[in-house]
Amino acid sequence: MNDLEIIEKTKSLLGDKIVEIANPAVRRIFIKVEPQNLVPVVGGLKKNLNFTYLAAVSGVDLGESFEILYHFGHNNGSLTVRTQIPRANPHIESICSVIPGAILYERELQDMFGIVVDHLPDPRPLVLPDGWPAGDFPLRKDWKFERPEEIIPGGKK
Amino acid sequence: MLNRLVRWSRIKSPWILHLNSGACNACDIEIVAALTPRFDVERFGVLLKATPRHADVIIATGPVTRQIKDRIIRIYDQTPDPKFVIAVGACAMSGCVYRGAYNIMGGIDQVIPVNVYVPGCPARPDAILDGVVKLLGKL
Amino acid sequence: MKFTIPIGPQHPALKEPISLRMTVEGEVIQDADIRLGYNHRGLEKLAEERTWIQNIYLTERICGICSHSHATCYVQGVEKLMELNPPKRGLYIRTLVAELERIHSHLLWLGVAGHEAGFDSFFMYTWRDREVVMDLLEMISGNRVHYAINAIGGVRRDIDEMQRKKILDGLEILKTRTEYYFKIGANEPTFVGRLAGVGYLSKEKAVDLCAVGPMARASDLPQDVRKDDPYAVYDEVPFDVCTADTCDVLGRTVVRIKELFESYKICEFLMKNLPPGDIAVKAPTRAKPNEVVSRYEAPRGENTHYIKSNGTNKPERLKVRAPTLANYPATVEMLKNGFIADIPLIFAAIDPCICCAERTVNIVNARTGEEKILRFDELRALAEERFKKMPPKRNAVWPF
Amino acid sequence: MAVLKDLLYLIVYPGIIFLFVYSTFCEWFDRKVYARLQNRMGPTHTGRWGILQPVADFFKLMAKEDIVPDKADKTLFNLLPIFGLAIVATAGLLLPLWHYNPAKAGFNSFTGDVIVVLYLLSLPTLIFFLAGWSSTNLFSTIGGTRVLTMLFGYEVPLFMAVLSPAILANSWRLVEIAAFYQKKPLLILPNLLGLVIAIICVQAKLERTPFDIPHAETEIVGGTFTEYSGKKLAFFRLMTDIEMVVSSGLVAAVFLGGFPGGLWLGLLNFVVKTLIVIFFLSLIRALTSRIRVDQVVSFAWKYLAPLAVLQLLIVILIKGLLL
Repeated sequence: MNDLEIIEKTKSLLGDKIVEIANPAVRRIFIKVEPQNLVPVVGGLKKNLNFTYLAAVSGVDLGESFEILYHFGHNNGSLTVRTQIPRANPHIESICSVIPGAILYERELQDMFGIVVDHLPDPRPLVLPDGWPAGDFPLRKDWKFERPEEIIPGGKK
Repeated sequence: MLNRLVRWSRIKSPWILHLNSGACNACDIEIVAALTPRFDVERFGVLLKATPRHADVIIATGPVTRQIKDRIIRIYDQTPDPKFVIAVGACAMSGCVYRGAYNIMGGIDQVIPVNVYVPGCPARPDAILDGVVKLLGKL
Repeated sequence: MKFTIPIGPQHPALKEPISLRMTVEGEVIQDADIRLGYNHRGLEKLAEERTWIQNIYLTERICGICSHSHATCYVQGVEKLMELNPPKRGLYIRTLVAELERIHSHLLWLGVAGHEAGFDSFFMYTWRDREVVMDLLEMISGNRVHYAINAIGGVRRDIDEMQRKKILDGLEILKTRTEYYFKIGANEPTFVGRLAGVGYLSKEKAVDLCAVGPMARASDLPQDVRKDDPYAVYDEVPFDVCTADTCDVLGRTVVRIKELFESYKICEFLMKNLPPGDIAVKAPTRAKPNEVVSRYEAPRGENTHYIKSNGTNKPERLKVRAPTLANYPATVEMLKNGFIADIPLIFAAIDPCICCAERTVNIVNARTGEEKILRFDELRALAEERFKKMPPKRNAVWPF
Repeated sequence: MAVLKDLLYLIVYPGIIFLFVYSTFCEWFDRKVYARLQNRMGPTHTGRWGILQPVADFFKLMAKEDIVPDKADKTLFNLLPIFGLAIVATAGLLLPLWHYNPAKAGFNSFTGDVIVVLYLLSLPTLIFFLAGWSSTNLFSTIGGTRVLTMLFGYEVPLFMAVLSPAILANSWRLVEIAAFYQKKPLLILPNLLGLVIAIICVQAKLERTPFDIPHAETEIVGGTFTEYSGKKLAFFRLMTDIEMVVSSGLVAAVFLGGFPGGLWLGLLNFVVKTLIVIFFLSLIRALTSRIRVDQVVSFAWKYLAPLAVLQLLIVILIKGLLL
C-alpha cells in the first residue's frame, strides 16, 4: 500500500469527516479533521487501514488555538491526524476508547498544555513534580521561566 | 594507633552508592563500566552497594530535578557518617545543557555538600576512578 | 494479605530514578503503578530557546545510551526542513555509528539482564567485550558515549583506511564473542529457567498498548522502522527483521542477540561498500516554516520526533517521543501476576531508558495501600502459602 | 594445664581469633576466585595481593556511624548480630581440629556433635529472618520471608546428606567419623553424591548465588540487611564468613576425612580441605544466575531430597553387604 492508495482509501471511507489531506513527503500523510470527528476518524483508520500503532501525540501552541497532532505509524510510513481547538475552551475527546495505548500521551498533553482531555480512563492530574503550581503549563508559549539565583558553595556571596 | 587503623581501613575500603538524580544515563553507564573487567575498581576495594546504609561514598550523577530533590536529601541522611559525595559529570556539577530548565535545581551541590567534582560529559571511567582516588587522598 | 512495596526512585535494579509501587500478595504482584517525573528535565521547552545547531547537542543528551539515535532523528528532520541532501559517504558513516551504537546498547542490555538475574559473570563478560565497540566508537567520533558525530547536512568526522580495517577487525572479535554468549545462554539452565515464561505480553496486547522495538518484535510483530520507513541508507543495506514468538523475556533476549548479528552484518556491508566523496554539505542557519515527522529505529524501539519550524533559527516546537515511554503501558501489563523476583527482569527487558522517556512526562501514582508492619505469624503464613505455589514454567529450552 | 589448653582452644585456635583471621582470608580467597573467573583482578591494593581487604572492610564498618531505625525493635535489632556471631563461633569450636582424642569425650567433642553443629548452623537462618523482621523495612521483611521459605527447601537434604557418612561410619561424633574415613579412605567414594548435595545445600545456607534470594540486590535492595549499618553490618558479614568456614569445615570433616596429623599438619589439612570446598562454592557462585524462591524449593524437593535418599540407600546397602 503506497501513499496514494492510503489517501484514496481514506477519502472514500472517511471523506465526509476530513477537512484536508496533504502528502508533503514520501510516506508522510497529514490529515486535518474537526475536533468532534476525531474519534470516528481514528477508529476508521484503525479498523480499515490498520493504523493500530500510535507513535505520539504532540501539542503545539499556535497562540489563539492549540493544535493537537496524533502521529500514527504503519508498515508503509507515517500518518498524522491533526485537529485544532480554541485556546479559550481547550477540550478534546480522548481516543483511549479506540487505542488504549494513547493514555500516556494524552495525560502528558493535559499536563504540559492545560488541554482537558474528556473521558480519559485515568484522568489523574498529570502535574510535573509534586507541588507544581496549578495553572502553570510549561509548554505554552506565554509561560516563561526565570532561573533562580544559585548558591555556589565556597564562592563569592 | 587506632586512628591510624581506622584511617587506613577507610582509605582501603570505600563502598559506593550510585545515585542518579536525573542524569542522561551516560555517566551512569560509565560508572558501571568502571566496575567491569577493563577498569575493575574492586582492585581498590571499591564495592557498589545497593543501600545507602552500607555506603561510604555517594557517587551522584545528573542535574537535580525538583521531584527528586527531597529524595536525595533523604538518601544523604540515611548514609551513616563519615560520608562523602562525588559529583560525576558536567550535569552534576552545574546542570550542563539543562541549566536554566524549569524543572532543574542546578548541580548536586545545590542540595547536598559535595567533596569532589569530576568533570566531563560524560566523565570517562578512568576519570571517575581518579576522582575516587583523589577523594581518598584527601582523607 | 496485601502490602505495597516501593521500588525506587533509588533502587539497585534501576540505574535511573523512577518509582514503581507494587501491590503484592506474598511474592505475587497484584498491581503495579509507575511514577515518573524524577528524571523530568523539561527539554522540549529548552529546545524552543536554542538554535538548530545547539539543539543537536541538546537532543544528544536526552539519553546517554542511545545518544546517536535522538540526535540522528532530530538531524534527519531538520535536513528535511532545510531541504538538504547529505552526501552518501556522510550517510554511510552516520549509519555505521548508529549500528555500532545498537551493538553497544544490546551488549549493555545483555549484561544488565545477566546482572538482574543475579548472573554477574555474564554481566562482566559482556561488558568486557562491550569495551571493544566502545573503543571503535571512540576512534570514530572521539568520545565514548556522546559521539557528537552528527551535523546538519552530514557528519563531522571522516573514516580513513586504517580505521576501516580496525572496525572490521573489531567486528570479527565481537562476532565470535556473541556466538559464545549465545551458547552460554542456551546451556546455562538457571539462566534460561529464570527468563522463560517471565513477563508474558500477548500479540494482541502488544498491538493494543502500542509496544515498540524488541518488545513488539518478541511478541511476533515484525515492526522495524529501518524496514518499514527506510531512512539514511537502510534501503540499500541487506538485513532481516528479527522476531520471536515466545512473548516473554527469553524471546526479548533472543531478539536482541539476533539483532546483534544483523548489526554486525550491516556494519560489515557498510565498511566494505563505503563510497568516496564528501561527508557533509553546508547547512543554512534558518529553516522555512514547515513541519516534519522524523522516525528512527533506536536500539529500544522507535523514536519519533515532530519538528515544526517558523522561519527563524530556532524551532517552534520539538516533540520527542522516546521508545521507553511507549513501552510503559505494556510493562504495567506484564508486571501483573508476576513475582517480585521478576520485577527487575521484566523491567530490564524493555531496556528502560527513563531519561529518554522523561523529558516531559509524568504518571502520577495513586499512593494506595498503607505500608504495614508485618506480624510474625502473618509472615509465616505468607511463607507457607508461597511454598505451595507452583512456578509458572519449567523445563524451559532455548528456542533454537 | 587442661584448663589452659581449653582456654587456648576457646580464644586462639580454633576459637575466635583463628576464626576471625581465617574467615577473612576465606572471604578474600572467595572474592579473588570470583573476580578471576569474571576476568577481573579482585582486590589488589590492600596488603599483598589485597589479602587484607576483608580486614579493612571490617574495621571501616566498625568505625562507622551506627544507625538504628526508629520503627525497629531496638533490643532485637542490637542483639541479633552478637547472637549470630556467638552461635557460629560456637559451631566452629566443635570442628574436630587438633586436641581430640577419639577415645575420650570432652566439652567440644561428644557423641552427637554432628547434630549440634548442624543445629547451630541452622540458627543463623533464623537470625537472618529475625534481623529482617525486626528492622521493619519492607525489603527486609520480604528478605526475611524468603529466608524462611528457602529453609524449607535445603535443610532436609543437607541433614540427609550428612547423615549417610555418619551411618557408614557408625558414629555420631565428628572425630570418630573422620577417624573412620582416615582408616578406610576408599569409603569416601560412595559418599560423593552426598558431597555434591551437601555443597549445594551449603551454598543455599550461605545465601550465595544462585540462592542469594534473601538479599537479591536487584530485587529487594539489601534484603535482610537493608537497614543494618556500621558495627552490626560488620558483625553480620563476619558471621557469614565464619559460617562459610564452619560449614565448609563440617563438609570437609564429614566427607573428606577430617583433619589428621596433629597441630600443624592438621591445620594444613584443614586449610587445604576447606579451601577446596570454598573453591567449589565460588565456582557455583560465578557460574550460575539467581533463581526464584519457588524454583529453589521445587529444585530442593524434586532433585536434592530424592538424591539424598538415594545416597542413604547406597550407604545402607554398602554397610549391609560389604561391612
